[in-house]
Amino acid sequence: MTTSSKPDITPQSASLKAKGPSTDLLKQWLRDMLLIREFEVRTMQAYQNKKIGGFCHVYIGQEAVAVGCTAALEPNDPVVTAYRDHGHALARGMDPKYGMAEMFGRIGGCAKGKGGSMHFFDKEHHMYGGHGIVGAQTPLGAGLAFATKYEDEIINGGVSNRVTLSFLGDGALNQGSFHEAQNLAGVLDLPVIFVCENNGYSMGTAISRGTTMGHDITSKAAGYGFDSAVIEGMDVIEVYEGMKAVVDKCRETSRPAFVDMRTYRFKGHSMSDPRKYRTKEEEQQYAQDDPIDKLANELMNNRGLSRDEYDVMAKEVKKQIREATKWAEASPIPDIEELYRDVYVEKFGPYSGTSLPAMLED
Amino acid sequence: MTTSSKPDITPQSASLKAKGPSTDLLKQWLRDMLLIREFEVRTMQAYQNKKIGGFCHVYIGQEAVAVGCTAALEPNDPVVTAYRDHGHALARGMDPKYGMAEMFGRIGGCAKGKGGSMHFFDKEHHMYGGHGIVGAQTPLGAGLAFATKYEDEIINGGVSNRVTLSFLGDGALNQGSFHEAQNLAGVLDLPVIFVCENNGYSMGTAISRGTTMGHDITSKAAGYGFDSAVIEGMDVIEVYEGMKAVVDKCRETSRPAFVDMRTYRFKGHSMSDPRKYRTKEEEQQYAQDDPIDKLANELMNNRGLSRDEYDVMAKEVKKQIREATKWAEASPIPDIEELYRDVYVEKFGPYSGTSLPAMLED
Amino acid sequence: MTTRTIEFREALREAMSEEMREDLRVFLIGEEVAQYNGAYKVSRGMLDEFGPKRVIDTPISESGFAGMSIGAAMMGLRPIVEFMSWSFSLVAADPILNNAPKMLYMSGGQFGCPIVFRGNDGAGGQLGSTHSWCVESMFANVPGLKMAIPFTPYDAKGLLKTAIRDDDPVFFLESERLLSIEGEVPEESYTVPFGQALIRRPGTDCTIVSFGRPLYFCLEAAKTLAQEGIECEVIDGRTIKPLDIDTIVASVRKTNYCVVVDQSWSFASVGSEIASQVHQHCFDDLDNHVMRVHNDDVPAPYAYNLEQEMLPNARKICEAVRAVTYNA
Amino acid sequence: MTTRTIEFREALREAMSEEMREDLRVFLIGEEVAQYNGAYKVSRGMLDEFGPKRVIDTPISESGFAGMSIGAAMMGLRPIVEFMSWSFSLVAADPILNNAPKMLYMSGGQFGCPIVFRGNDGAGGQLGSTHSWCVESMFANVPGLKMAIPFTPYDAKGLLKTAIRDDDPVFFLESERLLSIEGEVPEESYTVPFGQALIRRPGTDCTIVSFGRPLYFCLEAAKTLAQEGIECEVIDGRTIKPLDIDTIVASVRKTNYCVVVDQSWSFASVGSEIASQVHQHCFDDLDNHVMRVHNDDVPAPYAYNLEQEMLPNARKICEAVRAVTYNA
Ligand SMILES: Cc1ncc(C[n+]2csc(CCOP(=O)(O)OP(=O)(O)O)c2C)c(N)n1
Ligand SMILES: Cc1ncc(C[n+]2csc(CCOP(=O)(O)OP(=O)(O)O)c2C)c(N)n1
Ligand SMILES: [Mg+2]
Ligand SMILES: [Mg+2]
Repeated sequence: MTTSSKPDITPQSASLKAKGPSTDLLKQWLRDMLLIREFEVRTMQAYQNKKIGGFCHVYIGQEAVAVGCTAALEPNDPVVTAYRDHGHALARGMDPKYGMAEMFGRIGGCAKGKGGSMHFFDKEHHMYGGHGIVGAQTPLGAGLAFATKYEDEIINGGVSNRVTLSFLGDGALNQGSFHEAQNLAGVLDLPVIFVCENNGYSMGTAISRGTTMGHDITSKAAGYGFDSAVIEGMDVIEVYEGMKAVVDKCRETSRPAFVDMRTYRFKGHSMSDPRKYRTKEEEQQYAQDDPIDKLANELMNNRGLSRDEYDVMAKEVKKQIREATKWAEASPIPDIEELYRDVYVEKFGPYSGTSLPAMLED
Repeated sequence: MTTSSKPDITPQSASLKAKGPSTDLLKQWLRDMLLIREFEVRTMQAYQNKKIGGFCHVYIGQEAVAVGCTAALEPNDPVVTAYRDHGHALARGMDPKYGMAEMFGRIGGCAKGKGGSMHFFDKEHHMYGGHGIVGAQTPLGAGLAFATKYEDEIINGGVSNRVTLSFLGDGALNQGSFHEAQNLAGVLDLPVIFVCENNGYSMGTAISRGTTMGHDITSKAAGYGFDSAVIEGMDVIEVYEGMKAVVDKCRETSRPAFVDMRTYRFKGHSMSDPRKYRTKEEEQQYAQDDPIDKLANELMNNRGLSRDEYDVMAKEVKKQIREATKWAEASPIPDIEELYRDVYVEKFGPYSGTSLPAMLED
Repeated sequence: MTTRTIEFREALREAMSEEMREDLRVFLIGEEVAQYNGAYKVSRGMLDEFGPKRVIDTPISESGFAGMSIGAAMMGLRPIVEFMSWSFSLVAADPILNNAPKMLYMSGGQFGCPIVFRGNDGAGGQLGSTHSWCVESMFANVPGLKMAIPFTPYDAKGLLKTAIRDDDPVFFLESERLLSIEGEVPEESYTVPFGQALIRRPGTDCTIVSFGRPLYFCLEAAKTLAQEGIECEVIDGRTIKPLDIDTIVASVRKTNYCVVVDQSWSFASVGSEIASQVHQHCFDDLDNHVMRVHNDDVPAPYAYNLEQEMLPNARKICEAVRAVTYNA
Repeated sequence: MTTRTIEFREALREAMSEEMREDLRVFLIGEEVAQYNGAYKVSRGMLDEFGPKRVIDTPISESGFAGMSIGAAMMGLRPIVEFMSWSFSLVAADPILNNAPKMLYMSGGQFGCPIVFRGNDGAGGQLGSTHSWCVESMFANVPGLKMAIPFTPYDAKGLLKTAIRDDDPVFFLESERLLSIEGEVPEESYTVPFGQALIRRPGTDCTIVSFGRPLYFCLEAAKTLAQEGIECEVIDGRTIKPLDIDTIVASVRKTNYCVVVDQSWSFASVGSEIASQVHQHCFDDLDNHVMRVHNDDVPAPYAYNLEQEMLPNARKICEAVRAVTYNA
């Protein structure tokens, strides 16, 4: 966690660093990041081979964010994000086969092939989407936090104290819905953390061109009375530690917070982006920050991970994704009846009610 | 101008106070404020007598804001505001008869009776409305500023350097459109000043209940990189001096700014508001801050205005409004043909093109 | 059933309060619904009964609190979202049209949205063009939502209870012009099902179909026309989605004439939809094409005389019925 | 007239560039229109020619930049506002529906809005339900705006030039699916007037009316049907507002049958409007009721097979024409 002009939350760095995450945990994170990377590589391939249609935004370069953030959460803490959502779903625990099948437009997909790349949902893993409209997920995130609190206070009289992570891109900073979501979270004391995956660009627009105070976006959070933090998003340990502090405080106080998560997308905005708006040098610079390499190096240099172990891990991941892809390809396309299913819960007229994807029944 | 945690613009108080506005100017402002007050008193009466329909929001208590702000502007600087718009139109120079006729639903109204209380427009006086949707006028304000700058740079190659005032209520702080308007003004360097008429309430909601950082809303402006000022809005001299500094700087730099204009509405939100959300004590407290009394006292105590002079002025104003009201009553209701006029500029189908109100032809 | 006479707004309040007593998942949220007791006093007293965690005041952030409530609904809560006016729902068009009605579909059946959006709809109060929206025609185009427009206090309560219990998003359109009218409402709990139109006045010569407030104009017109010997059957559709086309068709098969009265603008409207469906189902029964009466195709003017003329008033309805049945 | 073959997107670009050369008040604004050369390369090269003060990149703030452009239009500028997709215009529903089309009215004739909103409209690219809006039915309900949907590069250019010169707000709906198609376009400057439908294929047996991309499906269907001996007259409405109902009526009076093909959902749609108007004007000419072919009444699914089935495709059009003309 680097410091900004006003970082309000600092991890107890000393003590945390002292024990820090265990080596096993770090290996798990490495594996999680490799899994996302491999998933995305295959996604790009499949897209090029026209097995995937529509818009497709891969997460390569940002893996540490989803993995580190997830690690800082309890399993039943809700998560919601934008359309660049593969990493979050996988980090949250979705089996990659459901994601791949979704993009292949198959009935086995996490949304039965109806959502596509931008709309990954996983109820079991408390992943509330995958949303295509920039910023629109942020009021939803406030609503998830509202609901957890309401459940505690009104329905269960319990204290589950769940914390919601609402991810957004830096481009979403300028949508009115995000402004409203933040103010609501503030006046209603909602336990939601808005994590801005600040990869420096919204499509071709560098943050400095589109966003006032782009060099210090936590200044915006101050206007809502939020605590905020700037976190180095290319280092999964920093993400975890920084987020852990923010999450813990949010859980304790039920106060919203904002995180400027500094990251970089290694590929284009979507599959059709020639990336003319940034320099090769900049890309090469960031390539040296590859979050996977960084953790692998840490593990190899300081935690005794052997090259062999790493290769085995990478191989396993490759195999898992290969099998997921096969599974996805074997999954049938949806019956035409699916067209009129899931429009309404109630059956009436041409509408045949609703049914869950296989993912939730396996 | 009181100071907030970060008031970025301060008037050259010393020198300004030294010369300060001339006595004649102050008298003119007093007259302007009295005119607005009297207009609103008659408006309330007419509303009670059912001569006015729909929603009606009076400006009593806030007169110093419109008058002081207008005084800080050039005559051709554009102004746009929300639905509590009578004061701005009158301060800008609209003959009250057109406003009254508008509310009476007469063809002589500033919008031919089609707009009503919430939608006062006056092209001649660069008053761009009167807008009913909370916050919606703020992107329009950015657009007016955009246009003045575009005209200078692209069309005329000139340097009119107009400054736009975009007024908003404190309730509009929480609308997404205002957020977007501010960010756009910032990234496009627009010469627009967002003047928040902070009367402490949006309908029955105290600012502290609805708005994060309600005690220091300039903290929000900081997130857009704006200069901001907190101005005492119950004192027309402070309004003028504070605004003059902000306007001059904006004109010079073409940079947007934000003003937290502290004011109070003496009456209810609209004509049907029992004002249960605030105490009698609070109202009485503010009643002592009456901007008209304050200026009248200053003029009488320090600038030689006699009681008689004041009474004559008040009488003149009363007469002017009485005549305006008469004129409005004498104005005919619109022809039914007006229904299909001004929908499109072009004539086609049932639509009969457009025509200007009499106000612009007199 | 014992009944008593209550106001439309009280009927709405009873529906909400009863459902909130029954089901802890139900809450009310919107601008001024709590401390102020509602801009139109629909929620008067509800804060006192349910407290500020279930009757929730919001800032003026329709997009924000609509979206927030949708998020809460995804988690299984059952929000009632009050728009002070549907005219202010345009700033929330994205969450209410892109999220609520599509969430179930996009998530492949995982996340439904049991949510009610309600508030005042329609012109007639001299509020000018930004504040006089009839959103039914625009929003009814969208699949995944249901839409109800109550006409009487009885229906206001019964339909709203159904809306709150419904597992799908419901757009509930009230009329500010009706809030103070009174009507008989049972003491006992009841609901009014969706998708069942009601014949408000039986007749043999011409079917008039409408929803909500314009039904008053229809009944007024029907009275006038009866004196001229034209007996109109006035049908209250009650829900626009689902639409009870069967009741309408059965009536038109009997009367052979049909006038649709719709308070929204004519182009691509509920009125054009019903006209089109009636033509489809009753092509051989109709003795003339379906006539439509709408708001005039202009923004709502402020001036009283212009606004009254703009509305689908009784005079226009009479003219339409006479014109359509001229060959009877 | 000398012509050359250019892409649809080039035709759009030529329209904008020519008008910007002619009239300094015209500028282009939107997300990625400048440095990125347009998300769909419609504005490629325009930044180079006109510079960043007239080809303006914005943040992702549709409500903000639409509203800002309306303010600029009130002052007499003539903005062209690009929505990357009309699907993203829902967040700007208030400025584009409450401000632009009503400003002239509310201000009593003082402030018009000479503005063009343009962008991609419609499903078909497997974008899922949030990104596949056909807004024509929802937005055409609103008076004060005009609406054009070009089908060929020729019309794309000619209609867009008309839109830019028009003194009223124009909603200009392009199809991403059409941007790469090529067509003949004159070298010389020309415009295509609003409110004039075009017969894309003459026929005697059934009138098919459509707009924009589905016309391809219509022409495909007409070919198939011709082999079965049914000669369809395919009409391209070109502008939805104003609607050239006369050309449609004249055709139906000749063919006695009518099918409307509309890529939006059916309920309260452009399709229902045209069906209703045709019934009104051609009641005695029609040998069957008007049939409508729409997107299926469901949110747009992602899966290819489902989406293709959802669209108003040629198979459905053929079925509709056969069904409606069964008694011919
Ligand atoms: C309201 C809206 N406007 C425009 C778009 C088109 N769009 C999709 S992604 C995107 C850029 C978003 O950038 P950012 O928020 O930084 O996320 P990133 O792609 O970097 O993850 C744009 C403009 C959209 N989906 N929604
Ligand atoms: C988008 C929108 N939501 C709600 C309303 C209803 N409404 C009108 S005025 C108002 C309160 C506004 O308060 P503020 O901005 O502080 O202005 P003031 O009345 O104090 O001048 C509300 C909620 C509206 N006009 N527009
Ligand atoms: Mg980004
Ligand atoms: Mg206020």
